[in-house]
Amino acid sequence: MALIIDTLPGLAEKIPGGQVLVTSLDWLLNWSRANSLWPLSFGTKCCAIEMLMATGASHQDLSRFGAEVARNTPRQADVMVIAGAIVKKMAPRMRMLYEQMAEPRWVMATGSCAISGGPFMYNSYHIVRGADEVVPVDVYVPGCPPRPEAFFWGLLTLQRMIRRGETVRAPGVRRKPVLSALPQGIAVQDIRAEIHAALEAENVVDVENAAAASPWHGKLRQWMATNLYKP
Amino acid sequence: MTALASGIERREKVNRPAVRVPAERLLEVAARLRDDPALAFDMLVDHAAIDWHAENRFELFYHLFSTAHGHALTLTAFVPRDAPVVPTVSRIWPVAEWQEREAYDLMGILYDEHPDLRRLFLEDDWQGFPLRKDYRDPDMLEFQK
Amino acid sequence: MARVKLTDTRKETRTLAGRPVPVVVTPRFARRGRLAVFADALASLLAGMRLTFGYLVRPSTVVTRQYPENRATLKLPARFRARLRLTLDEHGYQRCTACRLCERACPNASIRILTRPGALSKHELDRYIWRMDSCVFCNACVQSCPFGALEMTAEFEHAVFDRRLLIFTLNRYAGPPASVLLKEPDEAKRAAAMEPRDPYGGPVPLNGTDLPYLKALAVAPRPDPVRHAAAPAPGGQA
Amino acid sequence: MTVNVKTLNDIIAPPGAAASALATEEYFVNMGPQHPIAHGSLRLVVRLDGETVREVIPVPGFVHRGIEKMAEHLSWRQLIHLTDRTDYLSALMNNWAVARTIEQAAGLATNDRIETVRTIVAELQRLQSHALWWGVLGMDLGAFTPFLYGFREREVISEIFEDTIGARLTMNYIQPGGLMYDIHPDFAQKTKRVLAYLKPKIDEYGTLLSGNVILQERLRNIGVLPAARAIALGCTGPVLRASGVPCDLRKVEPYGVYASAEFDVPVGSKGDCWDRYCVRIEEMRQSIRIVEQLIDHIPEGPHTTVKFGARIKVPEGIHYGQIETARGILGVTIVAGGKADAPYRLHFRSPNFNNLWAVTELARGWRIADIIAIQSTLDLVVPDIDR
Amino acid sequence: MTGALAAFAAFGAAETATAWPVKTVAARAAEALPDNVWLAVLYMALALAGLGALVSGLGMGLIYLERKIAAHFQCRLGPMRVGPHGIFQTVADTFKLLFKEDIVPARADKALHVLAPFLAMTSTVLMLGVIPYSPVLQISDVNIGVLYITAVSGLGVMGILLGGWSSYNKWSLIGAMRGAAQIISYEVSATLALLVVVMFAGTLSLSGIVTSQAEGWWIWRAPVVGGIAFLIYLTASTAEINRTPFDIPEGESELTAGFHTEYSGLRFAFFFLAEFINMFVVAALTVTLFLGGWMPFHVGGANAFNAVMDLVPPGAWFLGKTALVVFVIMWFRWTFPRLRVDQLMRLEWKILLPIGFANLALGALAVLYSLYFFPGA
Repeated sequence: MALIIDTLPGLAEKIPGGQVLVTSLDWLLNWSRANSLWPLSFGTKCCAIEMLMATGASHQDLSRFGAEVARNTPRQADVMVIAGAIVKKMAPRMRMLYEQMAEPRWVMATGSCAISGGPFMYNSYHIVRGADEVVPVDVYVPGCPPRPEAFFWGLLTLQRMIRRGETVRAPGVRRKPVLSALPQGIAVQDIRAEIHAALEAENVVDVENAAAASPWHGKLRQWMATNLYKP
Repeated sequence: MTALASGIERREKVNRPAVRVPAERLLEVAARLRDDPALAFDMLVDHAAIDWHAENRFELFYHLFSTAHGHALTLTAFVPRDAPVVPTVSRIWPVAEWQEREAYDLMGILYDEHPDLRRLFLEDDWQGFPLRKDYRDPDMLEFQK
Repeated sequence: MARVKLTDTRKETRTLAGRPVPVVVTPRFARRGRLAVFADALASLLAGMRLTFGYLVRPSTVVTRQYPENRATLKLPARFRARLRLTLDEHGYQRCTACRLCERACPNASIRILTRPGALSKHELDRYIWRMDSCVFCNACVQSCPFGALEMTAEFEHAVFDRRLLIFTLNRYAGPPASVLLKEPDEAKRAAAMEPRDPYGGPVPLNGTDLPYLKALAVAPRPDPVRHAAAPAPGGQA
Repeated sequence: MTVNVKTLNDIIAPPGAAASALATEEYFVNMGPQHPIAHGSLRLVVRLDGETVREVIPVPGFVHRGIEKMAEHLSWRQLIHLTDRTDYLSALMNNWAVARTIEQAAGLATNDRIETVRTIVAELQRLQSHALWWGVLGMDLGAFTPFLYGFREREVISEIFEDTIGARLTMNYIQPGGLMYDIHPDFAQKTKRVLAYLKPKIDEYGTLLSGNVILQERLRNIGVLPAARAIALGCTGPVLRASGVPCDLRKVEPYGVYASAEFDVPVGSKGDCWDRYCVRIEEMRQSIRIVEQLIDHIPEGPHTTVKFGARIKVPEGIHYGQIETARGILGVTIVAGGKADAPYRLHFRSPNFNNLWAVTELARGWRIADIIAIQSTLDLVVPDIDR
Repeated sequence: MTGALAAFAAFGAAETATAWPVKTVAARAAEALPDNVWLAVLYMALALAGLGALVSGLGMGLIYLERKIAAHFQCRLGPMRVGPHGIFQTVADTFKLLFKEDIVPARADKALHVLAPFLAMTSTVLMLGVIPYSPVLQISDVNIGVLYITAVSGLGVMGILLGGWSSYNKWSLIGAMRGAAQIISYEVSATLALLVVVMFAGTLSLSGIVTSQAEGWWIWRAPVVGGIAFLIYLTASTAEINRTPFDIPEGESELTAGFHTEYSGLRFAFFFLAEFINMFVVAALTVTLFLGGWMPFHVGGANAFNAVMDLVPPGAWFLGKTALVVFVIMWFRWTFPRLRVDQLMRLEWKILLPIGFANLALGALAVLYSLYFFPGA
């Protein structure tokens, strides 16, 4: 579908009314993506029980968001929910899973372990302190583990980001809003304006470059070269 | 135990019956412990090593349990830190194969004639044995209370 | 049921390790004729289908709580631990004396307390920094506090796009605790001793972890004195 | 003496094997670390001949966080929270194992109330853990509905925990010398309500899955583990009991108030997947029975006997304590160095670590699909293997 | 039994049964061709557009229904947030898959990898063309319809096999091999069950089979034989479309995603869609063969009763009956665990196949000696 996203906008903008077409295409794109987030079932630890299982269970029911279609293969998944600690042995594999996912792809880090290494931040020789050292993370859901509702809040946050998200004019570049408040939700009123502005300016992330700049990108290449394609 | 007495002494400061054997007699004692019907320690509950860094030696401990008699015993053995080689007991208690691999992986104990001595948790190219007291890792944030 | 009667358990006593253990032996399969097995198999499939159908036709069995829609009525258990807060007394003063007991009780240094010399007491709380991104919600800080200055609340909606926003300054003002403030009768002096703080204000110590994307975004990386410095000798334990 | 150290590549691609790689029909397949059967992240390197399994090589370590190393830097109270994160499905029992070992070593006394509450919450968690296992087994064998029914029951028990403990998974509730909180005022009432709800549900499990001919065919005579072999492989918990050995620490070395509760130990007769399945189902009934006996008789008393700030002094030496968790014997070896407020060395004998290796024997000669059944009935929690 | 039915038939023997004027779209086009070429083209274009709309509408509708029904089997609600009760959920899914990156693995056989999903899709769409939805709504009535269906449904296995083979992934390959073995095996039983109906109806044309049921559906008109054939056909065709309890080619918990492990975006959507359309096709065929297709519930000779039944239009009959069978197939999925490969094969070769053959022989006897209701009609 590279044609629709890459070539069409350039052509469409030239014809009269093309702007409208591109804008409505943007809307359709982001609406469909936001409402159809199929998670990759990637759980390593306790958070997997809460994030991938308890949320999908009858009491919480992830399917209300259309996200119960947990795919086991990264090719068909849209959002990688990193639930649990990432250790050095897992990191290259996780990076690989991420690279196997088809664009557009998003990453949610849930729980302290995935955000920062959490309980294992200190004195552990094998932990990766934060999944964002390995893959670019879009939404962080804190908690140890977060409640299923907190995961839903994270999902809503991600949906909000996607809706605002990419345009067909500049694919691959996403704009993250700084605060996760929903229209009816709570807003943190007293955050300083300049921090807000600074973070927003900083958070225009070029996904491709950010991914390539990650130290694990190189490590994965190296790991794949040594371990993977053995005859 | 009297027949085996030489070199075997009681290991003090353990909250269950415990004996210490010389590392070279480990295999013989272990075989006797399992096969003697009066002892019949058929289950190796746990095995790991302690790094007594100040004394420059490792202490291996084997927690045994007998499902026939219900008695328990802890077997310990010292090995020097610079040559931590002991015979494997995996032919006596098969589960030792993996418990010993764990001890090799994390503590660097080498088991002689082990059928499959490999790293267990860490990658094969990992340097060092992390549970040793003198292990230093550049990525590890050490945080002291 | 096919070939095995699930209720067909047998009670007996066995000995293990010289003790009698009352056991219940689980059901096994019986040898039966081919046709009976076939009929039972079909019956078992139908029984399962009947059960699921029963749930389908009874909408009252739906147990789903619709979270974002039920936000207004959502009631969480009072003890649920999802966010640390500094408690305030009835005058609106915080109880924290910056004694650092919680900092010491925290198993992974998610709490950092910065103090400063105060006007009313020798040292007072400057910033109570809490790292939600690494907190394990073990409640040790709350339990360790002899002043009841901390509490865990059940607010859980904290998802963010930037990990740095999970590092909070918990105190609303820098200054002495309620116990000291209340000894000072002058309202103006009390107010002067309290300097306001906001949740994201001030320099945030990151306890030595670096945030990789700071570098990727061409922002000057933070000097990091702890991470690769020579590690201190492993004292502290025997 | 020379000791030969191998790597995984020596097994998968032994030197000299490349030339004949095309000639053989056997091939290696990686199940995991990211695979639905991994239940977390375990890698099973499976040597297959068509669909038939020739060899299974488990490769753990994808969640190895070095908990034993970390524990050497944490105080006696702090290290409890690490045990929540090993076998997270029996977090309370893990808490209890460590707390009990510390109590025994340091000579801390508890009272009847503490022990009764500990027993009740541990049994509730066993129920919760088995409900989850049942659901996940259904999902592994291709039936998705049991997964949701199992989780529905789990959620109901979670509500009790949320009220009393304030957490859903990582409890940190049982501490040396007591409990973090006293029980919630509604605890007994709510528990009774939940038990009344659960009993018919377990019969429903019988209709939906246990009685189903497909499930029976998937489990019957698959992965037979004889009793002697189970003991030699160090298996414990329901896996060992399914082989007919009534080894249950709650009976053999009673702790808590299990001695005063009346219950039976479910055992199997053959040791195949079906027995392991039935033993767990029966254990749920027995857990309900235990809780029912205790819930009306919680004695009065304080919920902790040691002040939080008080320093716990563990005398020098090796202290071993063990507890029956939902998956088997969890043993804790604490090596105390004397003065320090932290262990010199801590070692967990985790039930899953020892149960895992049974898969290498059980799966041999069966089909790919049987690995799933075997793995599911062994009920492994990977972070507990890796620690 | 027969006496009771005869009495019932006598109750309203006033009128004769209505003759059903079957007219397919292809026939209309052929009729119009000599006079007006453009009308013929219009008919064909309408048919194609209808087919396209049917595929996409059915796909989205069935996926939505499946998710909702599954949810209610499982005490939950299912999609709720995209539109009222989540009715636009599958629309969002479709557009998302449409806009998603399409990955062809570096070592895959590119041409086959690209071709496979289209093959899978094509076979199902081809089958849609011959199903009689109502007397006037059928694109083309091939006079060897049953044979055509059997042949074309065999084509679907090519998509699975090629998809799995070309992906350069062991899971895909295992899934594809399982799929091929399973589909080809179960086709035998399905065909045996089909033959029973063909014998009774005396025709291979699907419309002919439907009109042959004007006196009553084959499932009860040929009481034992028809019922057994129905059960065999339902089981075998559930296996042919890889639905639980026979979903071993994609066996989520064993093979990650089976033959479509390496497919993403639109091509995965094709496989996904093909599965659901297949389900519809199988249900439609079951209905056509055993449950009278669009034919209302008739009892031979009971004309007053039949006239009441005829008040409901035939299209609605077809839709209702198909929906029922689709529901049953979904019901299977959300109740049963999955079989193992060898058990699957055993079920086919040792249980279904002998029963199928015996049933066929019984059916032959029944036809020979007119041992079924209303043989004269």
